[in-house]
Amino acid sequence: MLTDLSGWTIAAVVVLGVLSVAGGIAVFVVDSMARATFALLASFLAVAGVLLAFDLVYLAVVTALMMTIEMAIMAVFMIMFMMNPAGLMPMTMVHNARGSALTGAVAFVVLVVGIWTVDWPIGRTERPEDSTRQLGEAIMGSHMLVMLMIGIGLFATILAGTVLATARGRYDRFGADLAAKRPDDPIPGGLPR
Amino acid sequence: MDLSRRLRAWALARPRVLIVDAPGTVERRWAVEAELDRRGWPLAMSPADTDVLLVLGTPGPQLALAIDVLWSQVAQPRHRVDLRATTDLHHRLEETLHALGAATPKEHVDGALPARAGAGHSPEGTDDSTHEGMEHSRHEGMDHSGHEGMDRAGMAGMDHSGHEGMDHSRQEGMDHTAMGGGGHAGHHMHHGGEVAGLPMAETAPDRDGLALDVLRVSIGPVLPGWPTGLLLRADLQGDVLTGAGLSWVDATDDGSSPPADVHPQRAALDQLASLLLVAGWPTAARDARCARDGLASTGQSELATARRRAARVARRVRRSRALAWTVRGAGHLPSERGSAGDGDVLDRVRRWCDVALGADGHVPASPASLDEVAAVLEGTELGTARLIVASVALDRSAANTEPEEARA
Amino acid sequence: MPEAETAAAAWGVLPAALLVTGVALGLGWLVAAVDRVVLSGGGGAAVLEPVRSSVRLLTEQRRTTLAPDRLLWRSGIAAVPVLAVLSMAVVPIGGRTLWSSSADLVWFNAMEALLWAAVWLVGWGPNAIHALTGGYRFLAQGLAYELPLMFSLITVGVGAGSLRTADILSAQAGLWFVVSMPVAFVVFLASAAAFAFWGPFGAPTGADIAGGVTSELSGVDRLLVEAGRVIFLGATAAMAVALFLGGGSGPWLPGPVWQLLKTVAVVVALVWAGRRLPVLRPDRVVEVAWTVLIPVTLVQALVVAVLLLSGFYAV
Amino acid sequence: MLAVLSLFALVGALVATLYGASSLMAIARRATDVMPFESGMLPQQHAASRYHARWYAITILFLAFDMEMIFMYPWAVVLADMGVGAVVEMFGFLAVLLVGVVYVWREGALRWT
Repeated sequence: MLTDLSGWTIAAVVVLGVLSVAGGIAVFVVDSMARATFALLASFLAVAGVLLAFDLVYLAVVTALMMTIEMAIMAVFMIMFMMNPAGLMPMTMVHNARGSALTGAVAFVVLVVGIWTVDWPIGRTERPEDSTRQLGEAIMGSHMLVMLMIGIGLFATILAGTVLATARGRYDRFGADLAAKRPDDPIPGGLPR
Repeated sequence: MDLSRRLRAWALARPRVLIVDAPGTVERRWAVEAELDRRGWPLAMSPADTDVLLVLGTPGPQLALAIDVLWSQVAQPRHRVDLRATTDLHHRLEETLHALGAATPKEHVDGALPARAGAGHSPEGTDDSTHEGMEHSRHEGMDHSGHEGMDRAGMAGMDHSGHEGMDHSRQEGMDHTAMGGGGHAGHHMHHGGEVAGLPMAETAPDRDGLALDVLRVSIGPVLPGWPTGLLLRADLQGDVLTGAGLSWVDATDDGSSPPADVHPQRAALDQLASLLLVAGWPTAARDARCARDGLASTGQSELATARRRAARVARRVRRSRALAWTVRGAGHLPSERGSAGDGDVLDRVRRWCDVALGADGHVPASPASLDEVAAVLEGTELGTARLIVASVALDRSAANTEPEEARA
Repeated sequence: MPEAETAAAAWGVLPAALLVTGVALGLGWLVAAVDRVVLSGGGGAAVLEPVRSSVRLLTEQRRTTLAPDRLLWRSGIAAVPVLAVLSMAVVPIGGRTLWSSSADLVWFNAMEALLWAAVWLVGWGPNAIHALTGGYRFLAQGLAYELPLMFSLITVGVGAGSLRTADILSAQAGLWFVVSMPVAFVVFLASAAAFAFWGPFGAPTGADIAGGVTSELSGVDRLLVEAGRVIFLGATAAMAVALFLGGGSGPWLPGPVWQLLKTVAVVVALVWAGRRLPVLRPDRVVEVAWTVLIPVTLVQALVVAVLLLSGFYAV
Repeated sequence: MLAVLSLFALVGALVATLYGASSLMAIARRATDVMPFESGMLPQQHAASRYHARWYAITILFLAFDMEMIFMYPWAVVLADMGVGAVVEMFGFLAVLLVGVVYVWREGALRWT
């Protein structure tokens, strides 16, 4: 399995793997919400780098793309709602250090034992010429049902998230009978309604 | 050595200028802006963007403090010009270029550049006149300000930064700030103390049901496209202003002098220029400035050109759908005073355009009162607030235009 | 097969990377010069001004503020130009891209998406209210432009049946994509202005917040951010030429010359049109982006998909 | 892969060179230590606080919509082979999400609070 890969790739994977773990640790070491968020992003970007080293370009790039946007949005919420966003006051990112350390150690041991004892299947198929195309074929073909389910799930997320997040709804904007011509909003938008 | 000096002189041939116009220097500012536009020297947005700090007229004590704070925030190479008259403008600007190009770090640190004839301040502001100005400021600030704490903080910072002190003694300066602020802002103290000399923001409920941090901020007295000397103190919840209060710095209530009698068309174009700058339309702002400057000329053909130019920019702004879309609905002022200042930002922009067109005998919209404007700013987002302030005519009719001379 | 056609393969890795960097700087200079000419109202001498400003910023002292988040601030500043140049890796130069993969368009998209983090960090770092507001404005603007931009890129991918720049170029041998996807073309260029926070989408650096994210930057820090902006604009103009205007195709003249001419034309048109508009404030843009732009770009994608299935694009 | 890596190294070196050039050419090598710009006044509090973003409701819609991009890029590649079925499926999927957008719009969540 490893023999398919060049020495450079293995070196890159090792370095990036260490970086991603270091980023993950940094999340809990730094005492600023902004730094914690972007340490996590650094970790994800290192993972994207690992994928790139394996020549899974689409997955790598899409990981970087999605995670950057999501971490930027997460930073907004972290800084909005958590205390001490800039880490100007001393604080700690961890609670219940002993219990979590124990849990973490156990999980680590279980996973490591699992990784080294499971009889992993050996890839028999040829590496595809174009992994993006292969992914598309999978999504539009055999895994279409999954995608449709995700679509419904995302729709439910949009609705539920909006209901939970907003303090005002259409009755606040257009009146109890929804008869107002122009909505009553604190900040007007780009459209008349 | 010589090469690097020449390189710097070349690089600084079009320095960015931050203009601070003391009250009563409107026409002087126009003359200066005309000259800067002619030379292609851009206007700076902030001290970080500044090479030349150009002070027009004689600032009052509080404005002088603000200028000193700004000056301490400008990175080297930098040069400060105090312009009391525009007669030798060309000469002074050439001198500025020379000073900027000749500046070396050593000279800057030592403040050893010789003070030039006619200049109140050396480029580093370390000569005696500057010191005196600062001592003077301290007294005035203490006597006349409703915000002694902050003014003292400003002054305390300046005691150091006037001598490049920000480099080595920020900590000390900040301790002063904290002490100065303690008197009027004692309620900060319970909030977990201070970090690096500044308190953290406090928490307050918001109109959308969240209780997040609110930040005490000052908008003004010196910002691009902002009436110099106007000070907006407010709480920012995110970028939404609450508890806004407007005042003029150096305002005194010893009688009112009428605003200088300026060309209404030029005044309207000036108002448009600053509004367009705030609205992020630099090309239109440039055209408005250009027309405004042209209207000062005496030659018939230049005047006709300037009129055409004014008409063109006014029509362009008036018809712009993008501008209408982006400013519409903001800043409805109550209309109890009849026709003058009511309507939203867009209505006021269009009235300025009408005056700029010069077609009818419109007088510029009569000035709005500060309290009225402050009430409209309540709950607006920062960008909208800037547009609202830029769209109304504010003058210091209740304030003395030349406080120092009046008191002297 | 297209792997052999990359610039790296044709000219060697290092020369090709050097060329791409050089072209990126050239494009940045082009955008800055045209912008300066438009802003100052003419005058050919303005073309030297970007060089002058760069030297001035190099000789200027840097600043740091009270209690900044120095690490994040400096990372954001350095990331802006680095991302801009990296996005050039999939922009064809003389018909060849530096790197070719099965997801070139996504690469371009990802480099731009990383700006979300970089620009926000530049605003967050200095612990200053104007910069902070600018950083948040950029994210708000991102919520508006990101999806229309993605849809316009996907529309191109649908038309070519590939996300590879080289395939997209060859798919336009018959007809330029701009003919069948004008909406995607306009949205792509408008998004360029949005992610380079320039012109009508310049709210993150607006004059109303004293320059926003750049309000605390001086010296080389400011130079890097400004350079990143103009390189991104230039790279997007060059990419627009490749994606919609047939790249180097054209009669009589050799391909690279055509490509250069088209890129210059796109840059001039973009800057000229952008500077004719005031800043469109994010709070207004967001609503229109979701209720108008996204449906319109989706209809554009649908039209292209139907055209593809009806054999309009001779793949 | 190697090409991208070398481009990254090159532009990284360029940035480093610019910083080096700046420290050689700049009139003062050390950065000046200033108070944050607050239009002439000294700041009264640390600006880096719990910033109240006014558009947080939109982010939820955005993230949900953004997820679907993961599918749409590969979809574009295989569309020609898959035929009409793929178009119907993808745009059906998008139509569901657009219904969500309409709902959010009517609730006023596309406007800032």
